[in-house]
Amino acid sequence: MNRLNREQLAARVARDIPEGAYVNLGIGLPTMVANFLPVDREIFLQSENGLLGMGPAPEPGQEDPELINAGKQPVTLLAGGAFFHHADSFAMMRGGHIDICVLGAFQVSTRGDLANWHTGEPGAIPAVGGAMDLAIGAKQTFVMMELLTKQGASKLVERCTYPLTGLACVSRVYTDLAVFDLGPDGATVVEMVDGLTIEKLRELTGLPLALAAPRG
Amino acid sequence: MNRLNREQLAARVARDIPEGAYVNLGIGLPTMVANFLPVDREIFLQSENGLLGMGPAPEPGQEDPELINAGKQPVTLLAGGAFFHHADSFAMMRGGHIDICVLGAFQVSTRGDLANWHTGEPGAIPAVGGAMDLAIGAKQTFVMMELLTKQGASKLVERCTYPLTGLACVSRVYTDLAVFDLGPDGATVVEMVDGLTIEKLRELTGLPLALAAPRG
Amino acid sequence: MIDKGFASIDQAVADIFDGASVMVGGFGTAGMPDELIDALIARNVGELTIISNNAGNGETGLAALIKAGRVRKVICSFPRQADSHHFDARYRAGEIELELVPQGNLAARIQAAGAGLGAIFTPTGFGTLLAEGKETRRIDGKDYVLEYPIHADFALIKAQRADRWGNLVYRKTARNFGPIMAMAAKTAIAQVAEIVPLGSLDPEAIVTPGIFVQRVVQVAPGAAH
Amino acid sequence: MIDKGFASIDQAVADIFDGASVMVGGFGTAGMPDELIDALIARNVGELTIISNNAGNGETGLAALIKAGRVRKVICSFPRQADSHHFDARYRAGEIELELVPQGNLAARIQAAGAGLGAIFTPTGFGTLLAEGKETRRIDGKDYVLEYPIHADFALIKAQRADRWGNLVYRKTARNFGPIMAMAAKTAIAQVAEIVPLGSLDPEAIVTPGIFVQRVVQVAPGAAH
Repeated sequence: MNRLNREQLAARVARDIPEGAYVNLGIGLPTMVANFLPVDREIFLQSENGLLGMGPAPEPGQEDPELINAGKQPVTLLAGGAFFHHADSFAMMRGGHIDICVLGAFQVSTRGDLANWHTGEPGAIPAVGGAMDLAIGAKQTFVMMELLTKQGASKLVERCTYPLTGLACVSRVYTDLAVFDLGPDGATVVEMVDGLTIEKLRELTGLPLALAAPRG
Repeated sequence: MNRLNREQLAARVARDIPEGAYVNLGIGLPTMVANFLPVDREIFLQSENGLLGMGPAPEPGQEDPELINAGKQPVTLLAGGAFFHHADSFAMMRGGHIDICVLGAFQVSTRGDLANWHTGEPGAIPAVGGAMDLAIGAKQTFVMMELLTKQGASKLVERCTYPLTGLACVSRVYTDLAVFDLGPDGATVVEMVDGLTIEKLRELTGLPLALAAPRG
Repeated sequence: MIDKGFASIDQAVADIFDGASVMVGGFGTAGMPDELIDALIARNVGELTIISNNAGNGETGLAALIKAGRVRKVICSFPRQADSHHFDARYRAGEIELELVPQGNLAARIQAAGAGLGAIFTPTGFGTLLAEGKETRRIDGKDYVLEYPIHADFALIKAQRADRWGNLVYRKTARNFGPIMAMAAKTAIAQVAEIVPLGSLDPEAIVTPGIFVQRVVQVAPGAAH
Repeated sequence: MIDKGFASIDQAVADIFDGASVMVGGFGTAGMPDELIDALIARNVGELTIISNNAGNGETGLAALIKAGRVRKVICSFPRQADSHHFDARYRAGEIELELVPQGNLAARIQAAGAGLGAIFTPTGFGTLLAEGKETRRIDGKDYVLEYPIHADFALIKAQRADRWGNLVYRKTARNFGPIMAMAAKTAIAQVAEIVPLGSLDPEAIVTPGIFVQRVVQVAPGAAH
């Protein structure tokens, strides 16, 4: 069974982002997707701290502490990029102007509920940032994550046990083992890594997964 | 009895506008106030169609059809002026950032209700523009008007009979005969033209007007 | 390569359909996208809902669209003007529905649509005819009216310069409703005086980022199309 | 002549009082008004309510204010960070109250305050812990939470250039919350790298018109005060 590594997973997500898409990449693993976007496609990266047309990391020594992304890493601005304030930035998100948002997750339910902001552990200091706005705002919210926890539990679940970020907001989940489409009728397996079967995947997740018809 | 003419009335209002005030002058008579603002005071004129720091009318031949005031007359922009969009412009108003708004009126009630947008005549096509936003948004709303209609009826009334623009929003009324402060307790006469008495003013308006204590 | 520039103004409005809701920028004639409206008139679609501050002046622009009988409903703040005779006639004949909205509420409702809000409590209009039948609420001792966002299928706006990504800057008070209408419409179409190379607009001074603009078309001042 | 420029940063914050609500701009360290915060710390007022995206990093800025025990409550979206140990300690000790707000709701509520709205229905947070106990409503098939505006007595923000009327332009992503906090506070105080003569800022490119700014103070990068 060929588990995708982080780079392969980022590359897999990048493949599904079409030219001209307005995209917000969440903090952490999703940020890596930027490195795999095909150079022949113009794709607009938005960062919710107020920039659109985000470019790659600057050359060493060229960092500008006032030009950062939502993960507070130094970035650059492409020609054609723009700056704006936080209310306009989240209007882009909440108003449905972003085509695709890619987020990490602790858990995703088969109908698309997302849990990615808080483990709910006693004593943990909660912090939400833009997670809830990102989850429900974009036209499509993709999640990328490893399918199983280190303990082997499925993070794709019937019902999230962690505190929710948003309800029925995730349309697609990219994992190291398979890609799933989510919706009111549950999860459908769109693709699997070589050597994996739908039966094995059902066993790993404990879910009654449907299998998408093969594409023409 | 020395009725103030339109220029005198505008000058009287202008006298009460302090340096540094952010002011919106309504369409019509209030626009004239700009001509009488003391040149030694910096006063910021806002026009709700998107400019702050409005200057006087341009020299003939210098008109720019894209630089107009809310009355759609050509204006100029002072050094230090700024342009902005309509939502930001009305945020200035509704958010209480404008210090003084000066409006005309059909009627004003003694507790400060304003009627200035619609005569309510059958068949009249209604048009409100920014009147309702202006009426209730500024820190202080001044009205300037002739006290009496051509038929001799008082436009300062116990209760407006025309459709309202806003409730309890006018704090002060400047008329050709007297200046009134309005509030929950009714109208107080702040000043009268030479030759007018409070008794005569009560008779003209039919209102139980209070008289302000003379200023120290 | 993404290029939102359209070669012809007719193509830019080619998919505006019968019954569409169309925002039209401008305050009086400043910022009025006359050429886009002319192209829309030429398309011969009807039953339009127009969202704009005014309802047309004289014989051109919105007034011409109304004269041509293409408009079913107008949502605006100030329809009645000295030279709004085409609107007046259609309205008096019962051929046009009017939703009158205070200008600041119009702006706030358009902005709310662009920002994805479900409704807003605004103080403007409370206690007046224009709030009749609407939900109200007292919040912190002040009275508010509940108003809903205004979305549209299309926005026709006028800006000064654009690039191929749809970034826009405006000119003076022609800016007015342009930026918020671009945000509130599914398809925002901007006519501009000039399309400039990518990177020539100052990223600090772009008023409407391209994400809010789907099409731009260059219109030489006064040019026929 | 109106000159909103203050000669010293200490004077600019001299009337911030015990128990005041203070908005603090910045996202991480970008746009954080460090020198204004230092001046506030020097004033020795307490029981402050701080509205900011974060709750301080490391040892400077907001973190130092919290360390000094001046903060009673924090309204923010993201208090917990690798180096937010001063907030963490005070919070765990029960010495600081936290109101956690999704970042976009924080921005929208601040903007609503500046714009004079009474409340807004926002979709963000619906069905989550952060909407518990809040009024909700289904509008056009979508669920929303009712959220109230966030006003403040003061806003401390950082901009790049100002003129004596308080017009501001920002620099890159340091803009973030500055423009909307200036609108939402009774007294907005901007530290800027440069105060330029009136008329030198492009009126098309002014981001925050002076009406929203009460005080500006020039702070040389890295200067002591």
